[in-house]
Parts: sequence; structure tokens; C-alpha cells
Amino acid sequence: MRALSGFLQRWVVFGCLVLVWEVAAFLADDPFFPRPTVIAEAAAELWLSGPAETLFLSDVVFEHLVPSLTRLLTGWGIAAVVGVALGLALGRSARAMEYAGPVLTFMRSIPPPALVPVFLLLFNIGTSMQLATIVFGVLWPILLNTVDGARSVDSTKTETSEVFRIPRAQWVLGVVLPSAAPKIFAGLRVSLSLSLVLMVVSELVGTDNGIGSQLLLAQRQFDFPGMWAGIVLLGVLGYTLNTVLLALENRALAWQPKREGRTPATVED
Amino acid sequence: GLLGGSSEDGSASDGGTSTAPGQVEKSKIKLGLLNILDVASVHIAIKKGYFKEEGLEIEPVIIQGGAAAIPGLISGSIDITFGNWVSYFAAESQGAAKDKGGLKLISDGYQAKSDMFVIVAAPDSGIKSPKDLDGKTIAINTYKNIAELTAKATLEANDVDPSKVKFKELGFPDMEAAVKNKSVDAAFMVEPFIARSHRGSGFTTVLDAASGPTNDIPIGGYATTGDFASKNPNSVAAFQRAMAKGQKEAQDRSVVEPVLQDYAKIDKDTATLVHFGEYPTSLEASRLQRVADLMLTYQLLKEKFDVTPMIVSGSAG
Amino acid sequence: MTAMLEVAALGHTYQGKDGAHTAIDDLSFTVGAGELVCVVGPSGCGKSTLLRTISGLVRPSRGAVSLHGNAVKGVPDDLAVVFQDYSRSLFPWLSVQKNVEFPLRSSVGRAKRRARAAEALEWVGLAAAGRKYPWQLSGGMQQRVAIARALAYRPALLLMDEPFASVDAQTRFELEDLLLKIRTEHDTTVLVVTHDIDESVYLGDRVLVLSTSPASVVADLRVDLPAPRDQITTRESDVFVGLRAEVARLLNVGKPSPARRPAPGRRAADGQAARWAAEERAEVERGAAQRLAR
Amino acid sequence: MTAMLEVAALGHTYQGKDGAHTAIDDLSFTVGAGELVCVVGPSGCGKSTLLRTISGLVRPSRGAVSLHGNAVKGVPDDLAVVFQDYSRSLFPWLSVQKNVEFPLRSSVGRAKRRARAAEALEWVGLAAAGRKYPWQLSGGMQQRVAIARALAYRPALLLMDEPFASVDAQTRFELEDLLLKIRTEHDTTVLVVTHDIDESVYLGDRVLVLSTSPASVVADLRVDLPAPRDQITTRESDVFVGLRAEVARLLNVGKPSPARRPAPGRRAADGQAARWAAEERAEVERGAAQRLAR
Amino acid sequence: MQNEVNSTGSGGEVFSSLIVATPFDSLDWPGWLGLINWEEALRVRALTRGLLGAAGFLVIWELFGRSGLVPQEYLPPPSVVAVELLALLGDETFLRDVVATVLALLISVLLSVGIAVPAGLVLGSVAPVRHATRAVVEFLRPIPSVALIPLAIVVLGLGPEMKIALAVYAAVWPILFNTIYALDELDPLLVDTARVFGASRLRVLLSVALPSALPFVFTGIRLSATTCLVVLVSVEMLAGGAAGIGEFVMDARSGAGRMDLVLAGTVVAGVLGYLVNEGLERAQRRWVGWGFVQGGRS
Ligand SMILES: Nc1ncnc2c1ncn2[C@@H]1O[C@H](COP(=O)(O)OP(=O)(O)OP(=O)(O)O)[C@@H](O)[C@H]1O
Ligand SMILES: Nc1ncnc2c1ncn2[C@@H]1O[C@H](COP(=O)(O)OP(=O)(O)OP(=O)(O)O)[C@@H](O)[C@H]1O
Ligand SMILES: [Mg+2]
Ligand SMILES: [Mg+2]
Repeated sequence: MRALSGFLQRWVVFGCLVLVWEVAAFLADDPFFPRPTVIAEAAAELWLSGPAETLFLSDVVFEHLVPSLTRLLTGWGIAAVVGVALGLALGRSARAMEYAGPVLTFMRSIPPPALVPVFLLLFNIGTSMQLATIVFGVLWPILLNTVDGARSVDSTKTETSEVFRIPRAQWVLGVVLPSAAPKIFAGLRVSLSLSLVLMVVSELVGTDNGIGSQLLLAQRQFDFPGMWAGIVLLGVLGYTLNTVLLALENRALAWQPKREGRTPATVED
Repeated sequence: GLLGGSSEDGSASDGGTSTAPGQVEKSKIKLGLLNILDVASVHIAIKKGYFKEEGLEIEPVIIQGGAAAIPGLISGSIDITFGNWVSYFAAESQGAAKDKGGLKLISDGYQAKSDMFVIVAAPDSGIKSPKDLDGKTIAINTYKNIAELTAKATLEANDVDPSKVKFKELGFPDMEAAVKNKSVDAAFMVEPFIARSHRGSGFTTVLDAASGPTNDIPIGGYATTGDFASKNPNSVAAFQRAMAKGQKEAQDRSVVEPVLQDYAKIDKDTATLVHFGEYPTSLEASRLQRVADLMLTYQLLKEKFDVTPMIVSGSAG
Repeated sequence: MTAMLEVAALGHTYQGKDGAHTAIDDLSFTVGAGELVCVVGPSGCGKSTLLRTISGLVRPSRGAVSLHGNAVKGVPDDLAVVFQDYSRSLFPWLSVQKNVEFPLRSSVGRAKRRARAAEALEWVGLAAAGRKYPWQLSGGMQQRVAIARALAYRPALLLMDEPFASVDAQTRFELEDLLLKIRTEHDTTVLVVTHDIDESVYLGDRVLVLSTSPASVVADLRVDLPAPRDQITTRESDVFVGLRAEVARLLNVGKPSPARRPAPGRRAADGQAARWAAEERAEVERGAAQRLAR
Repeated sequence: MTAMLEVAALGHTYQGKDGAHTAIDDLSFTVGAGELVCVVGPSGCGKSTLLRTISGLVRPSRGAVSLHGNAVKGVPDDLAVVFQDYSRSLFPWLSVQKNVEFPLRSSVGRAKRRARAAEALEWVGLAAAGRKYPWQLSGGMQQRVAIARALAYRPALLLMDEPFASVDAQTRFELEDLLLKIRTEHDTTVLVVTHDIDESVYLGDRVLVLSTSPASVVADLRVDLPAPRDQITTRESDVFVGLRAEVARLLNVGKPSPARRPAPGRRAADGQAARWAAEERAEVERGAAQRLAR
Repeated sequence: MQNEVNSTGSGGEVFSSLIVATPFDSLDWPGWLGLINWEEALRVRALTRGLLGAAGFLVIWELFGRSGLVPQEYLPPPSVVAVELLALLGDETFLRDVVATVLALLISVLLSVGIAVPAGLVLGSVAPVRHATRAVVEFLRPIPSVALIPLAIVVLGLGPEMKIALAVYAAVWPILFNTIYALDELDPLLVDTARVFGASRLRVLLSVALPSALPFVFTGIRLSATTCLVVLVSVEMLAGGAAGIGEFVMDARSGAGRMDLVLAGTVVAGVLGYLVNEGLERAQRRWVGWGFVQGGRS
């Protein structure tokens, strides 16, 4: 019963929106905005037309989805490690931040498409370049949020650690990291979805497989149901990945008093 | 396909008869353009005042890449646009502009000639002849477009199995670096990149993609929506007349070169080396139908597509 | 007794955007090894600031702190602090047990660490709370966790900033005795900031009375009470009663005075003199009957 | 006296991952309008939880709280709380003055609000600190800001959780008297949780003694000390002395017991018997006059 | 000058000594002038260090560009780019492009903040709404702006509205999430305090939750500002239409592969990003500086 109401609560808005879209698209009959049912058909045609032994997944899934996902997760993983490590360092050292801050801000403001020529020089076309694009794009939310988190460790806790002469590694892993963790997770959540975006961007150049390139191809061929099917796939992937990350987060932040439903800002009366 | 093209051809070649038969409905035309060689004729026509003579004021809107052109037409932020035929046919076959009366083609723009659609390779790559491209990776600017079509057709004509060749999408400006970097084995280039790569890196031409089955293949032209064409027939006709003059002038290399340096920011040395295509003065359904048929062959279209209904012939004779 | 801690002409000024605030001004005293010194002073006079300079967390604006003759730069070894803001000094992501173990992680093996933390928690009466998180505890319990953490660390120098402010009277007595016991057993040097005058006399070998802000030393009283002390007899003794009256007087005056009771005329205005008399008398009558833990 | 606050069969259980913890169990008492009731009890017994249920921040698991006969649902009007964790209850982004003004913002005009905040800060001796930020203040000063904020609000019901724990003795006396004065002037109903037994007797019209966790009422003592009280004469009086001994005894017992001395066998093991004996002795010596309220 | 420096191995510098807090909600900043020199000094030091860092970056680039590892034509060294850049700064059409991008940037940042902060406050404080919208939000977030370009053009045309809409679409997420997460970290005692003093739900949200979340929200805004810039320039590059730096860069590339011009345009974009970030950081320091001093409250 409770599970059912939870499910309803979670999906009812979504369902309503889809319904509204269906009706609106039906009335408007605009080729750019096909009806969700049409999109669903196109999606099923694209990905679920395979034989039974592959769980009905079609070749497209293995040819495009799997490599894309691999690149995506690898890129995001690299960005997470680099972003958290660098962020902790920069967040705890004002001096390092002063030296590196402007250059990082500068780099952060460079649009990835402008960097394509440079990346082409530095990396080979294909996976390494796509990884570079993804990492370069999704690093920033993790980095900035980690810096912020590391910087705002409660001063009493900092002093406590200093007084007990906590060794550096233990201080970073045992104090800075946990107290920055909520902010880091905010960054990870943002960048996980962003990595899907950048996966598509990275497939603008130099690939012949991947869901991003398929999406853009459909777009260029004015195959709007196909393009929307790609968009929906991104949405599904985004939702799934974020659900997994959220589960991880709930586990990592289990110590927080607020977990389970009620947020501190909630005023119940 | 001698429907309207030849009559328009005739009127345009008279030249200079500025007795406009009807008042233009809309004098200010927002014209979508790309900064490429293909639209040199427009710039010539603007410079020489051909549009003004017809009572038109052209406001160029620079668009990057074809993805923006047709949506731009549909949204009304541009009135007429340059684009490639493949995109027009694909869009029309999907009914992209059906709310706006479909797409209408109003003027031819650019057509391939030899040495302007070529596959190049680095001198040390060992790729000398079309045969050497078998199983190799070739950079093209966009999948499922004119480049891929012509490349496949000519490869097939040279006994290379096009399904064995891998294509990778890369912007023209990035191709030279990618070839040097050995990220790809060869690249499908257009001017001015061909000239630049020949001159700068000593690349050699392996295969002319506008030869044999694709000899003189049409590339792109000017289109508008059905709604615009039916509401502004005089403006469209005026545009067609001015374009015809511009197209004609563009045949002369010495006229185009300086214009190129101007709008496409191509340096003088490169400009003198560039191989130009054809700037046809008439819009002929039969020629465009070749493109549609090629698209069908390589599955860019699902069924046979007749281009004739898309063509708006010059009304002024 | 050798001087373990030496504070010489110490001064500290906080810089703020509304100008500077001098919290400590020219403070000097020494603490011998193994001594327990209580610091009392009015609220806001600079006691916490003093502890922060001694622990090397704040570099003083003037003067110097030295430990064993070496000037303090950075946080010295073998030091533990119980912060006044105890609830913020606990790590919310660690259980109570882990909080107590935390400082030991680098130096003490796993099993021993556990044992020491459990022992310390037992001392402060929280043996059952080891698996809870700090925010599941009451204020007084949190404060005791902070005390347990400092004790489990077994420092050579222990600084405590109002360590018993949030616990009930009974627990307070027990913790006081616990502190005395630990001090004797491990020969720890202890500096306790407290607001409870009785406590300062009961605990201290010496009581350091500070003036109002900016803090300077008003008096440095030796407490000549026999060891071991106990909550019943010690608090009953004349020495104790006399000393607590002296401390109270010094605190109120704000500076040392040769006369034990100030001239009535000076105090009549605010009724302090009368209050004074009453307190001393009440004290004699009272003599709370409590007992020594362990 | 009409009953302003009524707590009836109140119980609260915290749900945790490793099982539930009952903090309060079956607590009942009433507070009349204008009364000042002190609550004492061992650390961790559930005093703060009690205040949180009364203020409507926590919905109790069992029983009910009513104000003026209406059951408390949500936070009642005209209520102020001084939290035990005072430093965390101050808004770090607001200056001290603005912190005190905060509750008045919606109801009181700008100029009047200023004046009232300034007045309250003056009461607690922080007239000069209005423009500082909370983190620029010492612990005791922060606590006084929290008190000033509650007083400036002029609530009908004032709940205070160990409000004077971090201030020195002298300031504490002054704040106690301030509270008594304000209470009389504005006819405020006050509930004070304190660990200081003397304070509970000195301040309260009644003292409510709670048992160890889960809290229940051990005793509800009426304090028959004449008003106005004062730090000298009141603390001298026999009634005062007797009452404070009674509270101390009740606190130690943890629950009322008909037999004064428990069976030795039950307690000898943990040394409680000894504590016991000492305490009773002290009591006899003191000759405390005790009595049960109601 | 520095009043608190902890010189130990664990902490690095204490930020309270470096950053002066200023009130969030009082409009008069008394005594601000008294310490201007002290603050100026710190700022100058930060600036010097920043410049040194930038110089290091340029040196590496220069050496790399001149090393012959890559053809100079493709990666011209900064000395070459600088010359082009100087020339460009006198070029009116280029400046017009820059102005167009800057304007679009300001508008899109304002819109993002205006949309995301209120939405974040609602989602962060009303759990049911958060649950109910989670599926929609998680579905929308990974949709790339590039995929939406044609749709945006069809709906909004080729004008600046289109690129602003796409930029806002990409930029609301960091602000939204940082706001939500900051509310999660809000000290419940602060909320309790406000509530017992009779603050309404809205007031708790605006005068407790919002200020407390503000430091982290600002970080989100800084992220979003650069996201806006990146998307704007990318859309200009990929779609064209309205003038902008991206269009300039694309022209320089597609015309004659002038990498020096491309990099000059890119540098301008980077400098723009830096300036916007710097401005926001100053605002952050001025308005929510207490966040640095106080440290996170947990
Ligand atoms: N970070 C700071 N910035 C500016 N002034 C400060 C700071 N910390 C403390 N002060 C000021 O220094 C003085 C001494 O503070 P301190 O905390 O040392 O007092 P204290 O003796 O511990 O008081 P209490 O007994 O109330 O805790 C106070 O007036 C306080 O306002
Ligand atoms: N959020 C919580 N979750 C679980 N248990 C809690 C929580 N808050 C308090 N408790 C438990 O409830 C009991 C009573 O806590 P409370 O804070 O009311 O005690 P208290 O009487 O105020 O103690 P103190 O005098 O030490 O402040 C304690 O045992 C504590 O561990
Ligand atoms: Mg202090
Ligand atoms: Mg409590």
C-alpha cells in the first residue's frame, strides 16, 4: 500500500505531463513535436526489435548504447576522482586557489566545441578524445562544489583535528571529505547528467557510433520521432544513473540527521 | 525537366531589364547564408546592387551548419536560405515544413565540378589511388549527406566496396590535422581546405568524388517555405532574377576571388588556388532528381521522391 | 616543579572590520608539570582566546607561549582540548565510539584503541551510547563525549574550556573527581577554564583569576588543600571556604586587593558587599554532602 | 491561578535505526499563568525533549500538551525559547542586534524594534556588542544574545534550556535577577531547565524534579520563598537551604523512595551505598527543612 | 595583518583571516572604509598570485606551441595569438560580437537565478513536491542543448532568445541542485529557532533557509554563469543566427582555418568567464562572507 502510494507520488506528475503532451501534440500536429506514443513506437522499433536471446535488444543497443555508456561512465569517473582530489587540495589551501583559480575559471569558460582543434592535436580521434571532452566538461561542478565543501569545514572541527594532531591523510579523508560530502554529492549529481550531455557533444566529432551521434544524425535527417526517441533514451539513462547515485549518496550520508523524507527546511504543521 | 527553368534562364540572361512586372510584397529579405564558397554569387549580387535594382534589400543572416537553416525558415526568422539539396529533400520527405506549405526551391546555387569534391591523403600514407582506400577510414563533414553520397558512389564506381570503408565525422577545418595525426587515413574535402592542405601539407588528391556517376552533381541552392512563396510571389521572382545575375557573374573567377577574401576571410594566396564549382543560372528538376535518386540508392530516402513539386519557377518571363 | 607551560606578556587583538578588539592584554603566568590550574574570569574576558593561543591555534599578537622552554609555533604534540563549543567539535558522521577513537587512529592499534575509547566512555557514564551518533545525544551527553575523547587521548597537557557546564550537579562532581584521579595517575598537566568558583578551588592546585576584557592576571592563588580531595570533606574545610570567598571577591573587584573584604563604602552602591557576606556564610552552613567517585 | 500549560501523560520515543529510545515516559504537570517553574534532572533524562514538545517542535509520541486548554499542534503563538545549544541557534549572517530583532521583524515597527533590541542587549550587558557578529563573541556572550532575543520578544510563555550555563557566577546572579524582574513586570510564564540546584530554588515558584531517562516527575516542590527575592537574604534563609538539600536528595534518588536508605546489598556493588550514607549524613547535619509541594 | 594563522600540518590557511565578512541583510557597511587598505592588500596579493598562475599557464602553452611537437599553424603560441587579439580589440565588428555575447550572458544568468533559486527553495523545503517532480527533473536534465537547437529555432527563431533559452536550460541545474542540497544541510536548530519565534513558513524559507543556503547557492551561480557562457558560444558556433563570439570563432575556423583567430576568440571567452566569475566571487565575499568565516554548520 505504502509502496504503491510512493510510486504514485513519484510518477503521477510525470504521467500527467506525458498525457498533456500527447494531447497537445495531437492537436498541434507539428512534425517537430511528435506525440509520445509515436516516439515510443520509434524507440521500440530502434532498440527493442532484437531477437529473444538478447532480451529483445536490437543491434543498435550493442553498437551504440554500450560504447556510449562506457565512455560516459569512464569520463565521469575520471572527472569525479580528479575533481574531488583537486577540489580538496584547492579548498584547503587558499594559496593554491589563488594561484590556480583564474586559470581554472578561464578553462571552465571555454566552450568544448572551440577546443576541438586543440583536442584533435593532443588526442587521437575516438575514445580518448571523447573522454577528454567529457572530463573537461563535467569536471567543473564537482571541482567547484568540492572546493566549497572543503573550504567550509566547520572551524571548530578544523581546530579539533589540529589539536589532536590528526595526520594529514586522516584529516583529509576523515574530516574534510565527510564534511564536504553533501556538497560533493550535489556536484556529482549535476555532473552525472551533464556527462550525458557531453557524451552527445563529444559525439559531434569523429565517431561513427554512440547514441549521441545517432541522435544528431536523426536530427539532421529530420527524423523527429527518431530524435525524440534518442532524447527519451537520454532521459531514461539520466534517471537510472541518478537513481543509482542517489542510493549511493543515501548510504554515504546515512549519518545525516535529516535523511528520510523530511528536510531540515521542512516546516510541518 | 524543362518546366520553368529554361524560361527563367532566358529572362535572366537578358540582363538588366529592370522593368519589374509587379511591386514586391516584401522588400526586406532575411537571407540565411553560410560563409562558404557556395554563396559567392549572393555576395556578388549584393555588391553589384542587383537586389536593389529589383527593389529588394537583403539582410544576410549567417547560420552555421544546415541544422539551423530549415528550422529558421519554419520559425520565420529567415525568409530564404541557402542549403544543400540533400537536407531539403530529407526534410520535405519527413514533412518538416508541412505547416508552412512545405519547402520550395527557388534558385539553384552551386554545382560540383571536377577537383572541388575530393578525397585527399597525406603523401606518406601510401594511399595513392582509389583502390588504396579499401577498408580505410575517411573523414567526412557530415554523415548521410552529399559528401557521403558522392564518396560512396564514386568509390563503388572505382570497384571499392563502400560498406567496407569507415567514415568519421569531422569538421572541414579539422580534417587536415586529423589526417596528419593519423586519426583518419584520408579526408573528403572541399575548397578552400583542399587548396590549403595541398599547399600547406602536401596532401594529394586520391579520388575526385564529383566524377563518373556524380559528375556535375548539384550541391545546394536557395529555398523558402510554400507560405512565403505564395504570399510573396513578386518578391520571390525578384529574388530569382537578381540571383540569376549574380550566378552568372560568379562564373568569372576574377570577380569571385576578391569577394571570397571579403566574406569568407580566405587569404589571397589560397583564393587564387581554389577550384570553384559551377554557379548554375537555372533550376532544373531533372538535375536535382539525380540527387534524390542517389539518396534513395543509399537509403537516405525510404521511397522514391519526386522533386518537381518543390520547384518554384521564375514567374517573370 | 619544572615549568611546563610558560605564558609571557601574552596579548591578542582580533582584527575585525569594525576595528580591532583586544581580547588579552599582557598576560603572564607559568604552569608546572603535573599541575592543575583553574582559570576563572568574567564572561568574554578572553579565557577561550588564551586556550587557543596556548594550543597554537591562534598566533598571539604579542608575547609568547612556551612549552618545556620551546616557543609554541603551531600545535604542540601531546595536547588535548575540550572546546567550549563541544557540540560543534564532535564529528557528526562518526558514532560516539568512533569520535572518541578518532584521535587515536594514527597512533594506537585497532583493538587497543577500542578498549581505550570504551574505557573513557565508561568513565563519563556513556558506556551504552557508543553506537549512537552525536546528534542523538543530549547536550550534557555530548559534552561528556568531548571529555572522553580528550581523556582517551592521554595528553601531557590537557586544556578544558568549561568542560562541565552542561551536566547536572551530580555528574559534575563525578567528573571532577574523575579528572583529579586521571591527573594523578597519568601526571597530566591540566588547565581548566570554569565559571564555577567552587569547582575552581576544588579542582585546582592554583586558581588564576583574570580581569574583565582585555584579560590580565588579577591574582594567582595557590590552593593549599590536601590531596586526595573529596567532595565532602574538602568542601567543608575552612581553607576551601576561605579560598572560594577570595576568588569570588577577586572576580568581582576585577583586580587584586590587599584587603579581603573591600571597604563597604565602595560597594554599598551595588549591594555587592552585602551579597558577599551572605554568600560566605551560606557556604559555611552548606557543605554539600557528596562523595567521591571511585 | 489558572493553568496556562498542561502536560498530560506525555511520552516521547525517538525512532532510530538501531531501535527506539524512550526519552520521556508518562510526564504530567501543570504550570499556572505567571508562574516560574524550574526543571531539574540528570543529564540526558529528557528535559530538552520536554521543552521541544511543549514548544510544538516535536510531536510527542504519547500524551498531550495544552496551552490555555487548547492542545498544542504546531508552534504556539507568543512563545520564546532559549535553546541549550545557543551558539547554533544564532543566525551567523545577522549581527547581534539583528539577531535580537529577528523575531520582532514581522510584528514591530523598525524604530521600536531597534529600541527593544538595544534595551534587551543592555539588560544582558551587551550594549556594546550590537554590531558584532555572533562568531565574534565569546561563548557566554553568545548565550546572553540568545537570552536577550527571547526577552526582547516579550513572550507569554518563555522556555529556557540551561540559559546561564556558560556565564560566570557574577553575571549569572545578575541574569537570574533580571529574569525575576522581567517575569514580574510582564507576567510571563517561565519554564527554566537548569543543572544548578541553587538556581532552581532561587528562581522557581516551583521546582520540578525529573527522574533519569525516561523522564518522569519525581517531585514537584513548591518554593515558599518571599518575593522579591534577592541574592543575599533569600539564599541565606532556612527555607532555601532546606529546599536545595531536598532537591539534591531527590535528584540522587532518581525516584521517590519510601525508605530513606535502600537495602545495602543492592547498591554496595557500585559504591552507591557509600554515596548514599554520606549524603544523608550531610542532610541531617544541615537540618534541612524539607517538604513536598502539593 | 593576519590574526589567525594556523601553521600546522593539517589545516592549511584559515580562511577567516583572509576574508572579511560583511552582513548579508544590512545595507550599511560601517567601518568598511577603516580596513580598506588591509583588504586591498589581500586582494592585491590574490591578484598577483592569479597573474602568476596565468603566466605559468601561458609559458607552458608558449613552449608547447614552439616545441615543434605540434604544427604552429594548429596551435599557435600565445605570443602570436596576443598580436591577433590586440588587433581584434580595435575591430568594431568583433567588439560588437563580444557585446552581443556579454548581453546574452547577463540576461541568461539573471534568468537562471530567477528560475532556479525559487524552484530550489520549493523543492528543497517541500519534500512531496521534490518527490513528485524528481522523475521529470531527472528526465529533463540530461537532454543536451545541442539536441534542442532545431526545436528551439522552430519555436523561438534564430535570434538571441533562442540561444538564451538554451543557455538557461543548461544553467538552471547547478543552481537548482546547489540550492536543494544547501537546504538539506541547513541546521535544523536555526529553523526551530525561527519557528518558535513565530516565523511563518514563508519567512523561514526566505530569512533562514535562503541566507543559510546562499554561500553554496552562489557557488552554483558561479558554475551556471560559465555554463551559460559555454552554451551561448557553442550555440553561436553550431547554429549562428545572432552575432556573438561563437560566430566569430566559427567563421575564423571554417573560412580559412585561422587557428590564431580561433584561439584569440576563445581567449576572449575565457577572460569573459573569468571576469564574470570574479564579479560573482566578490559579491559572494561581500554578501555571504560569513560563510567562509563560520565554516559549514553541521
Ligand atoms: N573571532 C573573533 N573575532 C573578533 N573578536 C573575537 C573573536 N573571538 C572572540 N572575540 C572577542 O574576544 C573577547 C574574548 O573572547 P573569549 O572567547 O576568549 O572569551 P571567554 O573568556 O572565553 O568568554 P566566555 O566565558 O564567555 O566563553 C570577546 O570580547 C569576544 O568578543
Ligand atoms: N534526535 C534524537 N534521536 C535519538 N535520540 C535522541 C535524540 N535527541 C535526544 N535523544 C535521546 O533522548 C534522551 C533525552 O535527551 P534530551 O536532550 O532531552 O536530554 P536532556 O535532559 O536535555 O539532557 P542534558 O541535560 O544533557 O541536556 C537522551 O538519552 C538522548 O540520547
Ligand atoms: Mg569562552
Ligand atoms: Mg538538554
